[in-house]
Amino acid sequence: MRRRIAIAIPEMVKTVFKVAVTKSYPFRELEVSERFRGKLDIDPDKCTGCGVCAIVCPASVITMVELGKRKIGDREVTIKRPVFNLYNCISCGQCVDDCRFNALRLTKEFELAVPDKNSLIMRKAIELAS
Amino acid sequence: MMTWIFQLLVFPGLTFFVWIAFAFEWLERKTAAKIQSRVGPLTAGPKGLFQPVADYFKLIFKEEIVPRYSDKFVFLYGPPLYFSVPTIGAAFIPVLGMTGVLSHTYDLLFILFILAFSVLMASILGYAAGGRYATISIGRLVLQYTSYEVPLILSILAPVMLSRSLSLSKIVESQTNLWYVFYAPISFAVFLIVSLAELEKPPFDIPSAKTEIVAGWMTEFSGRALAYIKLTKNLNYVFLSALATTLYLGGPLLPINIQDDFIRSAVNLAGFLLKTFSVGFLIFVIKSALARIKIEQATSLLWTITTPLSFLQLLIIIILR
Amino acid sequence: MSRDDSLEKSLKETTAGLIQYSPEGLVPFGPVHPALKEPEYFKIILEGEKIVQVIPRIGYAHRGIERAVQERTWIQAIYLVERICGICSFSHSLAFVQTVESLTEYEVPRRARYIRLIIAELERIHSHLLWLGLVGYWTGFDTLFMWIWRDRERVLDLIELITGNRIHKSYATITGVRRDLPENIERHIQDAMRYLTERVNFYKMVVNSEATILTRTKGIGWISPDVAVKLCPVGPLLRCMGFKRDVRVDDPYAAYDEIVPDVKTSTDSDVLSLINIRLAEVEDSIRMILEAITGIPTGPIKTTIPRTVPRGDGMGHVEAPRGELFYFVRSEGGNRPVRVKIRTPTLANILTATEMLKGHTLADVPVVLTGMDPCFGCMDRLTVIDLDKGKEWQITGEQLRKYGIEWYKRNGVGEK
Amino acid sequence: MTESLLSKFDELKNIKISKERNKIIIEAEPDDIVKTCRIITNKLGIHHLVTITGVDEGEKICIIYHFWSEKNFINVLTKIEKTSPRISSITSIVPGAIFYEAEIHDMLGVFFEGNPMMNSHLLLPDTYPLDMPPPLRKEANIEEIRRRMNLE
Repeated sequence: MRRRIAIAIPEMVKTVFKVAVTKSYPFRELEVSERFRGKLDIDPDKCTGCGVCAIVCPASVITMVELGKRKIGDREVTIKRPVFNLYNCISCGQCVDDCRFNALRLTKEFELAVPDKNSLIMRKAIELAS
Repeated sequence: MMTWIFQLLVFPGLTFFVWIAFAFEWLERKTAAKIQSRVGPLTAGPKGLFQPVADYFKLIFKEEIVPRYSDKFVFLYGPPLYFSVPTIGAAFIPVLGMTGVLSHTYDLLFILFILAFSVLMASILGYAAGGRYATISIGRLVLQYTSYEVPLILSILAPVMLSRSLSLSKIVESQTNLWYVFYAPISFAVFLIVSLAELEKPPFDIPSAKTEIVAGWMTEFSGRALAYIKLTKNLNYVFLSALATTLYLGGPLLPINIQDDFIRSAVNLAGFLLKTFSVGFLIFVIKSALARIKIEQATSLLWTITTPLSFLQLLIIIILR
Repeated sequence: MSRDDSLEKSLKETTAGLIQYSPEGLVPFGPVHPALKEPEYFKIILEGEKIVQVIPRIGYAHRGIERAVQERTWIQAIYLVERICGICSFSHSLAFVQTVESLTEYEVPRRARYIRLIIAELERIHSHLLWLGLVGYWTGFDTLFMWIWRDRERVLDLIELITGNRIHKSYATITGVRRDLPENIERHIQDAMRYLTERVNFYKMVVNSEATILTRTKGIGWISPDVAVKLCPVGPLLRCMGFKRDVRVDDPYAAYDEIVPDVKTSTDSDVLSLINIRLAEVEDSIRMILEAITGIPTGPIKTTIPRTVPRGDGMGHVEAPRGELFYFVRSEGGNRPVRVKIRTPTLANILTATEMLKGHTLADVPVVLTGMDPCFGCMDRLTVIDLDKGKEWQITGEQLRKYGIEWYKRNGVGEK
Repeated sequence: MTESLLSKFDELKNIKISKERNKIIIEAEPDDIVKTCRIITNKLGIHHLVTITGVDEGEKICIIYHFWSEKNFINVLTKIEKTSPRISSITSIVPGAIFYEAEIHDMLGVFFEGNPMMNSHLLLPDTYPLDMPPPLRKEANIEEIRRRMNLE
């Protein structure tokens, strides 16, 4: 191809009249796609406390907390519920895949920067159960 | 006397040019943003107009780190001195009428001295700060200066020959009928190219090429000193655009005949701003469309292309006169 | 001196020079430097502007992933290895998953193989465009940089649409992929690819005719193929020397046996040929994605995901955007790997890049050194720091301030 | 395939060759490693060393040289004693191996005779305690290393 100088100028002029791609994000809401993997959410009604999510989690976000014991028939069963330390969560969604009761889901929320990271500990399931 | 000090320090001297420098930076950032499909400064002032001012004051109040092995005296007091160089130069530029604040018969020589002195100041500052990046940067800066000085002087020589004078006022005066850009277009182009080199803008931003030597000779500066240096670079920008306006575009004069003194000054001011910003804008556009070249390529470009071109222009002028 | 002897001597100088240097004329290039996206340190020995020797010191982004993988189950390991690198995250998970699959005897469904190809090629487009934008940045052409990164957003949006995240895709799993393609993705892909084809043609025109870019890239970074091949480079760096090597063709994985890539080579072995090869690969990727999306078969996207893997040594490689990415996995039949060894393309290429730099000037460093598209995060993987799960680093602003004041007092910096 | 390959290695004793899918595994003695690699590069004409892997197997350290030719991985596998982990370097034959060997030196403490980078760290920080075992050895205790390096 021929060697020329300042070849990008016509395109520059064209770009000036186009709308800028920058989104004024904090002032206007940002759209994310339908499948976006954001903050984890649990439906406490559906959770049975089986503990599979705690086993599969690659980032050790989920710890099972014992809430007490209950008698079912003649067996004594420990009631457990998960606590989520969401500040460690990598949003991979493996717990969602493995949850047999569809109690978990990933929401579209992504604004997870907080001054106190303890506010990212999700205790929803315990609060409902106890 | 008071009027003279007012002119020197406030209008059309120091303060006026500092504000234009801020406006230039805003225009540069906004133009670059538009070209690159971005939005640029947005929140400080209308359309982000006060963003450069805010940045300047932010830098002023930041901590100043002095390297242990630097020459402390020059490191601390050099930047204000560097700042004074284009400020004094700007005082020679005619803004409101035919004459600048400090105009005299041979002021163009002094302006050439100012242009050389700003490079010298930069190298002194870089050596005072020390560091390997600065050392390499100054080597490049001086080499680049030696390459562009000859075409710079030759391109300035064209208006001098056309007006037969070394005074900026005379040069402006003799352009009332037709601007010298029409007599000497090649010289004007050479002057623009050389301005890019003097201002360390692409494709000649070799002494401060950030992906190679970080910030060149400015690497060690921070806080107040950096604020001064950045402002000075913007002032240089304004100074060279204003110089191009004065030498080739008829200075502040517009082809309108007005009798009233005050209105004429206002119109001249508007003309000066319009032309200076146009030249500045032209430089922004050129620099946005080019990549950086290497120092040996820059040297050979400046010596083998711009220098003969300026000679050619002078030859044409001599033949036609 | 015969040619072989001189070659031998040059190589000996390369290897010996890695530790012997004089401190005069040393220019530090990194660990924190505007030309490098990631922390890495290159000592550059100069004579004037000319480079005599380049000494890399790597390990600044060392995180201990190879050890950490050993303490995770096979499934958990996928999410860890894909975090080795942000840009080629799918290549990492794909290489790991394929290596494990070669040990298990499970068949990957055909639809899953097609989907893997689509994501891998989208990733290649995104990586190559990112690199090309950075070429603009390294040569001081900021406008080109911004334009290309703007266009790259289209690919990232597509990836987010399919996998749910822009960078860490978390998409591959053993024996398949985790999610099916969303509905009407075909239309989105075709729109984006049409736009990208147009843009890539424009960029091709710009880099091949803009004089200032040509002066910075044409003939820069030349290295004799005979010398270079002994240093075992991979990927576009090898292809720009005329070797037609591509894992996608040599050892087809995913659906590359059905949709065959067209491997482009060049004999110029300079930065310009690297640019052109990468742009041609982007065009080829666009073709392959369009072919795959129209001819995608129906069926399941994964079979059973095994919890344990039979005993054995597995080796697998994929063609990541930067070149051949190699995984070695040793299993002893348990639910976690015994040893995972990762060889990233950057570690293979870095020696060639330092060799390429010799004899050039300092101004060529950013373009040549990063011409191989380095990813230092990939290169330095292991650590001893990051394993502990219960413990977190926390430092408050007050502590940081205190530390800073003490540091300044101790070192006497800033006092007059 | 295996026989024709074996015939190329006739000058070496104690060599075992097996093939599984596209993996050819050559088991060689540690002393023969340079010779084996020379045969691979000179007689077989394979120049592309993919990488070198080191695995701690408890008593011994297993070092695997992965070569890639046309359609096959050619793996040269050798085992050395953990008590005296020394082996000759192949950088004279494959210069590209220098970083791979240095990496194993860092991570497993194997000394490659003839490699110029054996006196410095490649990946590990300079502050890594010298009396600690290298981090990928089985006996390396991560808590201990972290404590010693003041990373707590």
